[in-house]
Amino acid sequence: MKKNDLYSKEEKLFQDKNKIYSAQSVKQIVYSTDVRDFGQVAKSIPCQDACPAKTNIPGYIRAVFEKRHGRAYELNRSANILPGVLGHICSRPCESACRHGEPDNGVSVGICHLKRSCSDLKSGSHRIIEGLYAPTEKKVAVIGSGPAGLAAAHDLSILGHKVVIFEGLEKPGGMLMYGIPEFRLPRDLLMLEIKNILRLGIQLKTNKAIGVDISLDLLKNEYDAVVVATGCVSPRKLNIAGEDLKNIYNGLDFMKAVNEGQKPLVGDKVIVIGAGFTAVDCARSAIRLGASDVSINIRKTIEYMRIDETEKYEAQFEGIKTVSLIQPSKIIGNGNKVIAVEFQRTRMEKTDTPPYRVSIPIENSQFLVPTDSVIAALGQTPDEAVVSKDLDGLDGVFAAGDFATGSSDVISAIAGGRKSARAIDEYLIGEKRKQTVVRLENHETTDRQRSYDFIGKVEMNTIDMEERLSKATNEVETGYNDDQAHEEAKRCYLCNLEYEIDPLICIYCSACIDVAPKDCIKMIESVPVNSDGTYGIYEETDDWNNVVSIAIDNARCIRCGQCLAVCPMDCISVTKTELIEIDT
Amino acid sequence: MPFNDHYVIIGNGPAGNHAARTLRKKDKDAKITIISDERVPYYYKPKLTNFIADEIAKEDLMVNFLNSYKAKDIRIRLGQEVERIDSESKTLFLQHMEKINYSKLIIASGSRARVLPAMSRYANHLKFVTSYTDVMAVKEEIRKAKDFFIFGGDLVGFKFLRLLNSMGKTVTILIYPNAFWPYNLTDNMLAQITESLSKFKVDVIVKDDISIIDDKNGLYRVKTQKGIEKNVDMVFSFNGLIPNIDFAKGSGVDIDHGILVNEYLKTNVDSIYACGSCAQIYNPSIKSYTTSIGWPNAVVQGEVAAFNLLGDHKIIESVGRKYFDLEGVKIKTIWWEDIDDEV
Amino acid sequence: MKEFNIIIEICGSAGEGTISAGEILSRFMSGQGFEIMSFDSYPAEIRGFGKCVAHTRISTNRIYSPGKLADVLIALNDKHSISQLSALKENGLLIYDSQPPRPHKEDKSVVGWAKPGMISYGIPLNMLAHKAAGNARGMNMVALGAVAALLHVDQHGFTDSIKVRYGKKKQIVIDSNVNSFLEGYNWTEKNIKKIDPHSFKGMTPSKQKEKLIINGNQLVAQAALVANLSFYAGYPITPATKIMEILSRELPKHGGVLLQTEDEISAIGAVIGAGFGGKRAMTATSGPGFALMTEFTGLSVMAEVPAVIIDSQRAGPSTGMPTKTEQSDFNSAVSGGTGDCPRIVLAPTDTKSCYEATILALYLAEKYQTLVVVLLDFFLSNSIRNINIPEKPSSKYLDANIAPDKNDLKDYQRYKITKNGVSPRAIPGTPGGMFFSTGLEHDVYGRPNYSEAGHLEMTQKRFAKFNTVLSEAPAPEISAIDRDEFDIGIISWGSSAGAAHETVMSAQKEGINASSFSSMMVSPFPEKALIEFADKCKKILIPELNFSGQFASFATQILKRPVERLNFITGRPMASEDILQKMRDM
Amino acid sequence: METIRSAYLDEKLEIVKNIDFLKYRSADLPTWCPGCGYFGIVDAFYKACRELDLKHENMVTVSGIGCSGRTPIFINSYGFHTLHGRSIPVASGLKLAREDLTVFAVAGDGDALGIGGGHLPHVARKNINITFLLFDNSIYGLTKGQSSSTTPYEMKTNSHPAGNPDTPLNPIKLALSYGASFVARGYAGDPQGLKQIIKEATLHQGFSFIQILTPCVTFDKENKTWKNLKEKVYDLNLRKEEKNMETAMRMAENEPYGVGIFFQDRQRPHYQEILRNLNKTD
Repeated sequence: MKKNDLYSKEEKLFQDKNKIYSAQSVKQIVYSTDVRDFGQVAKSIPCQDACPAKTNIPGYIRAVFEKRHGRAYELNRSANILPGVLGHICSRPCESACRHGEPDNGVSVGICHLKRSCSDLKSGSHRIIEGLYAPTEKKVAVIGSGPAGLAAAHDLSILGHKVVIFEGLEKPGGMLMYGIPEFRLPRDLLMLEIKNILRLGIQLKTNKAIGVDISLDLLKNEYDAVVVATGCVSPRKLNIAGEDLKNIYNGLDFMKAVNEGQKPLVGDKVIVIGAGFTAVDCARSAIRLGASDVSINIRKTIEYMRIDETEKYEAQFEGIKTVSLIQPSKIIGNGNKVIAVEFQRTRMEKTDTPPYRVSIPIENSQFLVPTDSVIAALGQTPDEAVVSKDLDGLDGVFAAGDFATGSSDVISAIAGGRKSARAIDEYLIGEKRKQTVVRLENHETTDRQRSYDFIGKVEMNTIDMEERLSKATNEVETGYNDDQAHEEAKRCYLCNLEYEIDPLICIYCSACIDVAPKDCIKMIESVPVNSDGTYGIYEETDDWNNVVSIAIDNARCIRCGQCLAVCPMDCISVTKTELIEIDT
Repeated sequence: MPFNDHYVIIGNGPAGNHAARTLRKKDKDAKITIISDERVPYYYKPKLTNFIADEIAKEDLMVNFLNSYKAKDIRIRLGQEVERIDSESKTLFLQHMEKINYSKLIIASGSRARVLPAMSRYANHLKFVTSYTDVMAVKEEIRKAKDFFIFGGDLVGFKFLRLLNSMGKTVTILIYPNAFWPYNLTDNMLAQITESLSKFKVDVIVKDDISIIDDKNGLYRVKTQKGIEKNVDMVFSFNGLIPNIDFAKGSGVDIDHGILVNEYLKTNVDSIYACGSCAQIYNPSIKSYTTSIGWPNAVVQGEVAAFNLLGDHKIIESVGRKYFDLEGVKIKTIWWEDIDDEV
Repeated sequence: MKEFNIIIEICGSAGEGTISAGEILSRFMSGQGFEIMSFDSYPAEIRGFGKCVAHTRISTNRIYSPGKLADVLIALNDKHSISQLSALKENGLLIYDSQPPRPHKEDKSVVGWAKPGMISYGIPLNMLAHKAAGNARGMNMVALGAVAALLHVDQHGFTDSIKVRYGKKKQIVIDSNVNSFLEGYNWTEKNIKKIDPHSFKGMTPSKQKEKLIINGNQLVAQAALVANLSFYAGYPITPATKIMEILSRELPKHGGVLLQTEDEISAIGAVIGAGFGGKRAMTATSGPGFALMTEFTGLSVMAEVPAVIIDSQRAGPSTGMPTKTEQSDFNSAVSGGTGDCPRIVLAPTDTKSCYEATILALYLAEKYQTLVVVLLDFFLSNSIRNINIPEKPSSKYLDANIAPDKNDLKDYQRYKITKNGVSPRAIPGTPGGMFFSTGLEHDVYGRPNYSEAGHLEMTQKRFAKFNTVLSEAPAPEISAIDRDEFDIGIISWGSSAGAAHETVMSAQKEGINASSFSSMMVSPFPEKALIEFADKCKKILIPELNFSGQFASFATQILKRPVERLNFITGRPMASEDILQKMRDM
Repeated sequence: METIRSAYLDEKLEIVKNIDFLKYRSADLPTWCPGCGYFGIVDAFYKACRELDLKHENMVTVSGIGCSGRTPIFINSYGFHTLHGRSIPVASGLKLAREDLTVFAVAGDGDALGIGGGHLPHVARKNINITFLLFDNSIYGLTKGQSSSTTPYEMKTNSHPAGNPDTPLNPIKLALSYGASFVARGYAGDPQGLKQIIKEATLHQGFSFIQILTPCVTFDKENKTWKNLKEKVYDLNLRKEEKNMETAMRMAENEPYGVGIFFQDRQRPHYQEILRNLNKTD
């Protein structure tokens, strides 16, 4: 732009102003596709950005705060169809991203606990909202009723397609039903949310294993499209001598057995191998099966365990030990029964390719650890016996969830299911029917009080050791009550409110900086725009003749609204920004 | 202005100080800074119990070093906590929101009292004897108090127990087999210890665990799972030490229980070294990562870290004692092996 | 009872409540029965980025000077406190904000500069203030709370004195201040493990009879009121403004009139007008204002109209450093202006004598029908002391005008030649007392007259007043008067005198046999007494807060012998440590 | 589908940069209280300078004592921080000696109408060609809140706790009756409008007087607060032909919060011209 143009533009901005020029950068509700808006949403709402399903977290937490739990539940459900379930067992990438957890900001908001509380606390008369499309007369087969399958099935039938789910096992839910222990996820809740999906007219056929009870080609012919969402079911093997002795389980089978109500024989001393949720679930289940000395053994350091702090603490509390930097090299048996594991020490090394840090075994560092049983929870890979996971979808067969991406977590699987549902719909209809945009709305109040920032995290209520052991299925966490949820909801920074100072009205009086609670308002020279539309680090300055603007850093702002209150020029605007999906 | 190296040392104990000294010896014009979260200069931790007993004065506790910081032109920052490390930009973020740039970093932050998970919820009722500040906080109280309860019982723990006994206090101790972690006491060891303690006026509890501690206006009611109940004035915890390294998390430095370093005390990040009881050192001879405690070890490691930081390739060797005498039970621990407990 | 002496400094940027925090601290400590002296230095910028220090000395014994190095430094603002660290003792306590809202660049935080030996306690001042009141304004109170907890000070007494301080404000203001204090107190008690010896525990000095917590300005105003001041005119100027502010509240209650004028010329003019009307009148100002008044001062002397000017000195010349203390108006006060212009100059030596000086000034001005200048300085004006409630002046001081009697009025000569130079003065309204007064040289009736003899006679008359004035002044203060020989004699004036007297005592401890001399009346000066004193001293030292040694030069003329000079223009009050150091070197 | 944002942050910064007024600022951050109205005034001042394209080396800002006295420190040009109330004499002398310079005199209400009140009539009647900015917050700020010459009657201040006994001066009326050839009122909260006025004033040949309504956020909590000013201040919207003495006087009397140019006499020669005419030797 030429200098003069800009100059005249500046003039224009003030000509079209009525006596007091409004700083509101948005005059009414608008839907933006500008990369900078997406950028800002991504950067200044880190929780939502971290969520694979892009759940509108500030939105539903606000609803919980207003005690509109039903509304909160629906906001969740619009992004993931199993809010209650995820409220119990989500891996919570959002919480590690939460800005309340940043240095000096205290601890992350209990996002997942709040998710749970909106399903716990919603009124009995709560009704589910579905925006149903007209029937399309298209038929889709979904193979697998795990999170990915369910998500795909749900969205497809919303979009008007006829959906049938084929489940190989006796009950639906996949990993949720067979992988996760009941003391973390009550089954009635799981079934309730599954039924909420099936009621859309989705047909569920259980005990129909693909390739065993029914062939893929048959489905290809009968249906306009087929979704393969069989997840990851073939366990990784230890690939060491003695692996096939007795009392050596793989994590998945072990959990399956436990969840089917069997009591696999573990003995007194149990060695669990693996660093993920499954490993911890196995270990904690083993404790409940009467084992007294349970250890989780990992190749890398504790840092690299793929579980969150709560799980770590609960495991610790239940007396489970973690041994790091070792890997099994051999399993020693007496006859056909395992009596010890030979471990080998490892050390960390760097690689140039991801994951950059790996553990490599140290020669001649073997040593023996006696044990009564071994559980190998090394994760699983897709079972490609029937169909290979690299599908292009051209012949109407699509891969979804873990089956496509490899073993991940539940929320990713659900997001994956949704994604493929969109793809399938486009394939069937021949056009995009939905589009993600940023909804911008003027927001008068700031919705927060400064005092909220000093509320400590509301701890989840749990049951004590005796109760845990008395009945293996007793749920450990018992959820928030109404007031606890309300209190915890207060802590959310509502990062979806975007604060902006209009430098064209600002008189640089720095009243806002004076009241700023944190390093959130700065005198800046320039602001770089990254390719993804986010604003880079503001270039600050203390030289009066370089201060181009006083700017609010939305990635530091805690929405206390004090700047708003003191600004003499009313040049600070608050805009509510939400990612939403609309029809194209 | 000519660029000078800035060597920063986190920790003001034996390791840190000897590292700093060595660096200064080798490099006359580098900028050297020691950062310590303690508010007092370099002192002898091992003598803290004697200090409580008033066997020695505050002056005797101090390693006479104060002026030598100035003499050696070593900048010392006391009472300042490192919050995190950004190894990319070589920046330290201090708790009071100051940023410090370093060219080379030595972590010698030592260790702090370990609190067992089962007791973590009562942490604010527990007293410790791990730092000068702790001691100053309890010294007077101990003098006044009569009844004591001790959980665990590591080296310092038993030393403290004997002290209390000599002061004529009544003491109850609940011994955790893993208190002397990472070593796990066997049953007959426990028996021996109980035996040797019998010569003192002390109730010994074994094979039991804490159930509850509650605070009734300064008086504590301690209850064990087997139902033993005591009303005491002070509750102490002696369950060994754990490396003091929370600030290093997420810095890109490999951390397990302690900070992982190779036999040259170098971490996986160039320009960052670690030594003393906060480090988990690779020992080629036993092909394992091990942690060492004890003053002499710290001193040697501090010096070695400094030498290697300046480009040398010294391999660390322990100067640990052949064994520790735990109430007559001899425990061989030149090196700690199989760190098998959760930090 | 144990001897106890602690100096607490609060350092912030102006507007952070640094000063009021210091005020509350001293108010409370005085209530506890301690001797206190507190002194603030603040910048001309009311807010913004100016440095600002509240310095409070608390002791169980008499305090002569504010003292130099602090035991405790409360850093409300890192930038300024870094430079203030040099005023903290080597083993002093540093209390700093451990969780400021904005990050520091390297070496920009005060704790980073704390020397080993200093003990630094980090308190999240800003955060706690926000917690207590939703904004950072309460930081000062949080800090006080922290100190109270650290030094084991009774928190309830403290909160009471906070309530007193903000008593007139809205309840919310009081609450947020009290809450901030408690936040700081509780947080510190809970989180800080104390390792320093400083403690007020068991430090309960014998409760003296009720004390007055007051600074020089307030005392001047109070004195003026008890001395029947009935007219005040003034113009705002640091550091004298406070006097006007107090009188504007109090004077009307005493039936007096306060006039805020458009400038200092008009102020002194109005004062002389009121004086002409027979009323006691005064004005207060500082260097630049005093310069504007110069022409009128001549009129006061020439026309023999009573006038009192309080000049609270600040660093000059010109606008200079309005918030820094200095003793550099000596020359212009004693001999400024035009012509042979004798005027009385009083220089109070401590807070309490500001009271006496003011009463004396109004009395002398009226009795001797001339100009009296009272030299305060920024330090005397603003430093707060707790003193015994001063007693009312005897009636002699309240009405001193020599009115003409019947004989005089037969043929009234307003400027009649008398032995002491004072002629009976008729107040307008006195029948038969009509006269004409002028700034021109005049005869006994006041009629203009330029004759050689006349000018000489009248000039002598005006100077004659000096001969008797001296007898009205309080005797010079001389320490260790009993002995009759000294190695070093310190001659001091004004606010430096306190430090001088303190030095004499500490000097004795070091085996230096010294004494000190100071006189409240500096013009005319008690020359005889000075010479007597000087004769007892081997060496003479004259410390003062100006560059050129204005008083030293003045004294040398009297003593006719060389003297050692000690001059500071740091903007800080005189410190006995510095004088003592100089004495060691002598 | 497009957003109705006036502009995105980065665009706005570009615009501000390109207005290119920052060069008229000095490097020092102003030390006024956060929220002070003076920020609005200097903002307008900088932008006016920019639009007039004044040469830094050819402009001088002369100030007296008080918060306003610090103004020259924050302007990238010559500046003179003189004595209390004396900015006008110094500025006058400067302008008469150096006609080529653009001379601004700034002063607060106490500065200009109190201690310096004696100078205003004469600079006005002489019509010396300087631009005079009166920062009128109706209080003494630097000495901490005493009554000034424009403090409202009965308002409580530190020097008049019982209420101000003096009737405030009306700066506009004064300037008019003193015979100033350019009289205007601006508002710190409307930098755009103020900028226009300052431009006009600077271009005006003769003594131009601008009273600027501005709050003292620290010592005035009841009179000229941002809140009050925001409510009360409005634009006079005077048409050219209305700019005669009668209307001006009437408005000066009745519209204390109207902003705009009250009066301007373009015909009247300024002091130097007068001198030149009188001393013409033909």
